[in-house]
Amino acid sequence: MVLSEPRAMAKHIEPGMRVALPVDYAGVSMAMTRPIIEHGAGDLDLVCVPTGGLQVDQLVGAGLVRTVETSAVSLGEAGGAPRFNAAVKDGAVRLKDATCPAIHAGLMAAQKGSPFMPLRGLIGTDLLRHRDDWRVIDNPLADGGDPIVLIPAIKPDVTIFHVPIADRFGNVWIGRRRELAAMAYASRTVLVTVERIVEESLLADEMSAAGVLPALYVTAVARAPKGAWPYGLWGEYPADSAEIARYAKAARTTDGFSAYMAQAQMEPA
Amino acid sequence: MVLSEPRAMAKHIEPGMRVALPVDYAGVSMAMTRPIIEHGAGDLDLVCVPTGGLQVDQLVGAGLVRTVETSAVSLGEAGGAPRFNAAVKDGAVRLKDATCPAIHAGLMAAQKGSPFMPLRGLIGTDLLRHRDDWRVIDNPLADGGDPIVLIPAIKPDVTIFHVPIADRFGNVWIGRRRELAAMAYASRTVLVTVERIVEESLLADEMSAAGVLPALYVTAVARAPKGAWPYGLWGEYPADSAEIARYAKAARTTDGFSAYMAQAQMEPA
Amino acid sequence: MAEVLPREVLICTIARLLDGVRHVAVGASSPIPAAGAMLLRAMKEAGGAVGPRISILGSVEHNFFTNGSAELFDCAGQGRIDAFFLGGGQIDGFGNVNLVGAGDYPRSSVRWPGSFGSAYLYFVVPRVILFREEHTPRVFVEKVDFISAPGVSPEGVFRSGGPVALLTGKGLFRFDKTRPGFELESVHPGHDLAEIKQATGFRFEHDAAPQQTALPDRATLDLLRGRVFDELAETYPEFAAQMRRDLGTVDA
Amino acid sequence: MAEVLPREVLICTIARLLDGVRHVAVGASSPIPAAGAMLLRAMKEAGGAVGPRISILGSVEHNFFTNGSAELFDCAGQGRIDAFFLGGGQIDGFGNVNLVGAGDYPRSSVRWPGSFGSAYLYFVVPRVILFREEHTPRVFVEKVDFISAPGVSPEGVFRSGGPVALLTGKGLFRFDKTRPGFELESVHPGHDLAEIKQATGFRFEHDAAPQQTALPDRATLDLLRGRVFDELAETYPEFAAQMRRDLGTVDA
Repeated sequence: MVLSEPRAMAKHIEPGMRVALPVDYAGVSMAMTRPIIEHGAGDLDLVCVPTGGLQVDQLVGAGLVRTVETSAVSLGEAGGAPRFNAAVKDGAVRLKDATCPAIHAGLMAAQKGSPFMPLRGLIGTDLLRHRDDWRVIDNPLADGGDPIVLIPAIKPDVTIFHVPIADRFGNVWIGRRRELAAMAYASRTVLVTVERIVEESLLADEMSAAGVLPALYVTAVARAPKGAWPYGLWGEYPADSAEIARYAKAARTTDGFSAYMAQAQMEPA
Repeated sequence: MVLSEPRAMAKHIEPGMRVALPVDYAGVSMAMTRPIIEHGAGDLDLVCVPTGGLQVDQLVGAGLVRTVETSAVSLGEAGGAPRFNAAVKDGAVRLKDATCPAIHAGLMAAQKGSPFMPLRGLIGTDLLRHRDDWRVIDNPLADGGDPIVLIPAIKPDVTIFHVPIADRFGNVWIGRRRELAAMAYASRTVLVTVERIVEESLLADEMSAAGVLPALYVTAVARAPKGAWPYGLWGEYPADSAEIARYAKAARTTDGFSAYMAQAQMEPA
Repeated sequence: MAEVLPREVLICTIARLLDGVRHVAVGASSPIPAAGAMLLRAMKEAGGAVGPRISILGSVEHNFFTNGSAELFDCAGQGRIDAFFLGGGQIDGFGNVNLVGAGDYPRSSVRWPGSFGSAYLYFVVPRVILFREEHTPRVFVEKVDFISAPGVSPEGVFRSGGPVALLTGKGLFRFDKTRPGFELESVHPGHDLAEIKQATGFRFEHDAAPQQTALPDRATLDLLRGRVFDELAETYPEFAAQMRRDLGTVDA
Repeated sequence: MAEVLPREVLICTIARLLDGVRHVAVGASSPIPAAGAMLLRAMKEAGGAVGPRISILGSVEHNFFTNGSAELFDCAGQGRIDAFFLGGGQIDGFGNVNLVGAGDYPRSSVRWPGSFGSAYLYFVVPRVILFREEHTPRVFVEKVDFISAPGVSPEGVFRSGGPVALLTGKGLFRFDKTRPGFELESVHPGHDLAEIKQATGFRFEHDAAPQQTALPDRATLDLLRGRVFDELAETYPEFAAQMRRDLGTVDA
C-alpha cells in the first residue's frame, strides 16, 4: 500500500482499462473524478456496482468512456443522468445493460477464481438477448431441462471508492458496504480515498476489524475530506441534494456541463 | 427471533436433519452439545464448515450422527478425534469427504439461491471420485474442454454457533467470522448462543453494525457464558488445551467417553 | 365515512395486497408502497399479531442488511422476501416490465435508468405488486419496447415469483398468469371503466360493472394518519408532510 | 562455521525456497514453515528490500483476513498467494498427497483428519512446498492409498499451481512435473544417499554423489536466532522456547 494523493492515484488508470465504481450510497470517490478527467486516459469500460450516477455521468460527459456495464444510471431524485442519456441517444457509449445480481455474480466469480457464476432469473429478458457474453445452459444437476444463465467473471483493472477511515498500514474501513470488498477482491488495482487516516491498526481490535478491507487488496490510499461530496457518506454526512440538482440542470447541455466541471472541485467551506 | 435457552433451542433439532457447525476457532457452541445429546434426535447429517472437532466427535460418540460432510475432523494439538475415528473404522458414520472451499461453495450456492457453484481444483482427486453429488462439466464459456466441478447447494436445516454478543432484537455480532453469516444465510433455522445480551441495537452504529448477522436470519438466541469452552472465543478467551487433551484421552474408549460426558457441562468457576 | 384522499386509497389497497407476508422490501424512493407496508404492520400489531418485517432499500436507518448491496438479492434468492414492488416506464398486458427505454434499443429515444434488480427479483419474489400512479396509454402499452423482466415464463423455467397485481392511480388489476393477462378488480373512487379502458393500451378482462375499490374504515384511517404517517416521516419527510398538508385541506 | 541445528537447516532451506514470493500462507501449527517465511522477510528487510507478506492461518494476531475462513481460498483463487506448505500422511513419487487415511477408503485402518483445503490450493498456488520432517517408507510411499490432491494434472485441466519441492528431515527434492517425479537436490548434514534411498518408498532421480544442503552463513544465523525467534515466539511460544533450549545445548 502506498499513501498517495488523488492526482497521483489517477495515473494508475490507463486507456482501455476496465474500471469498477460503487453505487451512490456505498461510497463514491467523487474526489477522484476531476483528477481522472485531468489525467485523461480514455476508452474506459466502466462497471457500475451495481448502478451508477454522478461520477459515471461526469466521466461519460468528459468523453473518457467506451462502454458502461450497469443495472441503471440515474441521479436519483434529481432525475435522469443527462450526459449518459445523451451519449446513449448518440450511440457514443456502448451499453452492457445488466441486472444488479448479475454484476454481483460476475464479481463473485472473480473473487472465487471461477470462470463464471450461475444466476436464476434473466431468461426471457431482452437483457439476456443483448448480452453475448452471458450463456444459457441446462442445469447439469437437474434431470434435464432447467435452463440457467452463467455470468462470466468480471475482473476490473481498477476499483475506485471512498470510505471514512484508513490506517497507516493501508487497511481501509468499509463497514457493512461489503460490495466494496467484493470489488477489491476482483480487481488488480484498488484506489481508495478516505476522510481520515488513523495511526492505530484497524485490525487491532475485533470490533473495527469486522469492517476492514485488508491492505493486501489496497494499492493506494489518499486523504480527501468530504471526498464523496455531493454524495453523502454513511455515518459521516448526508448527500447534498441541492448540489446534485444543480449539476443535473447544468449538465443538460454540453456547454452547461463544461462550465460546471470547470468550477472548483470541493464544496465551499 | 426468540430469546431462549440451550435446552429449549435443542428441540428445534429433529431426527434426520442436516446440521451445520463451525470450525474450532470461529465460535463453536459447545454449550449446545449436551442439550442436543439429551434431546436425542438422531440420524443427523453434519456439515462441518469447513472442518470439525470436539463437538462433532461428541455428537458422533453419542450415536446421533448418520453422515459427516467435512474437510477434516481433528482435535488439533490434542490429536485425532477418537470417537469419529472409531466410527469411521466401524463404518458407523457415512463420510462425505470434502475440501474446505467446496463446503464454502455449497453454502454460497444456497446463499445465492443457485443450484450449484463451480469450483476449480478437485479433478483427479479421490474426493471427487467418491462424491456422486459433485458433477464435472466442460466449462461452457471456454472454447471446448476445460473441465470444472460443480458443487450443489448445501442447505442445512439448522445452523448452530456461539458468538460474543446479541442484542435484544436478535441481531448477533459475528465480527469477521463471516462464515457464520454464510451458514445462517443458507439455513432454515439458526440457533445462536452468546456470552451476553445487550440492550442497544447492534445496528445502531456503523462500527458494530459491520460485524452483525441481522435478526432476520436468527431463529433463537440463548445466553451461555463461556459457551465455547473448552474451545476459545475470538476476542474473549483462549482455548483450554488441557481440557481438550483430557477429553482426547478419556474418549479413546467408549466407556471413557461416557464417563467424560456424564460430568457437569461447564468449566468449574 | 370520512373523506379519503386518493393516495390513502392506494396505501390501504397496498396494505390489503400485502396481507400475510412476513417480509417486504421497498425501494428508497417509494413512499406509497412503504406506507402500505407500515400500515399493514400497524394493523397487525394493533390486533396483537406480529407485523411484517419491512426493509427499506438505500435507507441508512431502515437498513437491516450488513452484507452490501448484494444481500437483498441473496435474501430474495433464499426465499426470505415475500413481496416487492416494481414500477416501469412501460408495462404491457402480459405483465412485461420495461425499465430501460422507449424506442429501439440500444439507442433509445427515451432512456430510463435501467433494469435494476427486476430481471432477478421478478422471478424469485412470490408476490410482486406492479405499482404506477400514472395511468396513461404511454405507460400501459400493448407490448413493451424492451423486456427488463417478463410477466410469465415458459414451463420448465425456474420461477418462484412474479406479478400478482397492478395498482394504478385509477384502479386495481389482478394478474392471471395462466392466460396470461390482467383482470380489472376494482375502480378507485372518482374513476370509471370507460376512462380506464381509454387510458390503458392493453386489453384486460373486466366485469360489466366493476366494483369500487374498498375504502378504509375509521380505525384504519386513524392508524394511517397517526402512527403510520409518523413512521413515514422518518424516512420520507417530504411525502409525509405533503400528505398532512393535503389532509389539512380535506379537514378544512 | 557455527554449529547449526537440523531444524535451523530446514528453516534456512525454506527461506531459500520462498525467495521471490510476495505472499505466503502458513498453517497455524506449522512453526518451521512460518520460521522460514519470517527469516526470508527479515533477510529482505535487512537488505533494504520489501519482505513477503505472511498470513498465519488460525492465528488471531496474524490474521489479516476479515471475510471468514473462505477468504484464504478466495485469495488463492485470485492469484494473491504465491506459496503454501502441504504435509501429508502419505506422499508418493508422483507428488500425490494423502491426508485422509491409510487402507481402503472409506473404512480406513488409520484415519487422518482429512484433506482440508489441499484439493484446491494444490491446484492454484504456484509454489507449493511439500514439507514433512518424518522421512520413512510409511510416509513416502510408491502410491498413496487416497489422493487428497494430485501432484500433476492432465493437459487441459486448469492448473496454475502445484508442488515445486519436497523438504524432509533428511534432504531436499525438486519436483519435475514433466516426468513427473522427484529429484534429490541435496542431503542434509548427517545423512547420506543410501539412508535416504532406504527411507523412501518411491524412486527418485539423484546424482551419484548428491551435494550437501547449503548451510546458513553467520549473518543469516544471527537474524534467525535473534529477530526471527523473537517474532516466532509470539505465535509459536513453545517451539521458539524449545529451539532456544536446543541452542543452549549447542553453545554449551
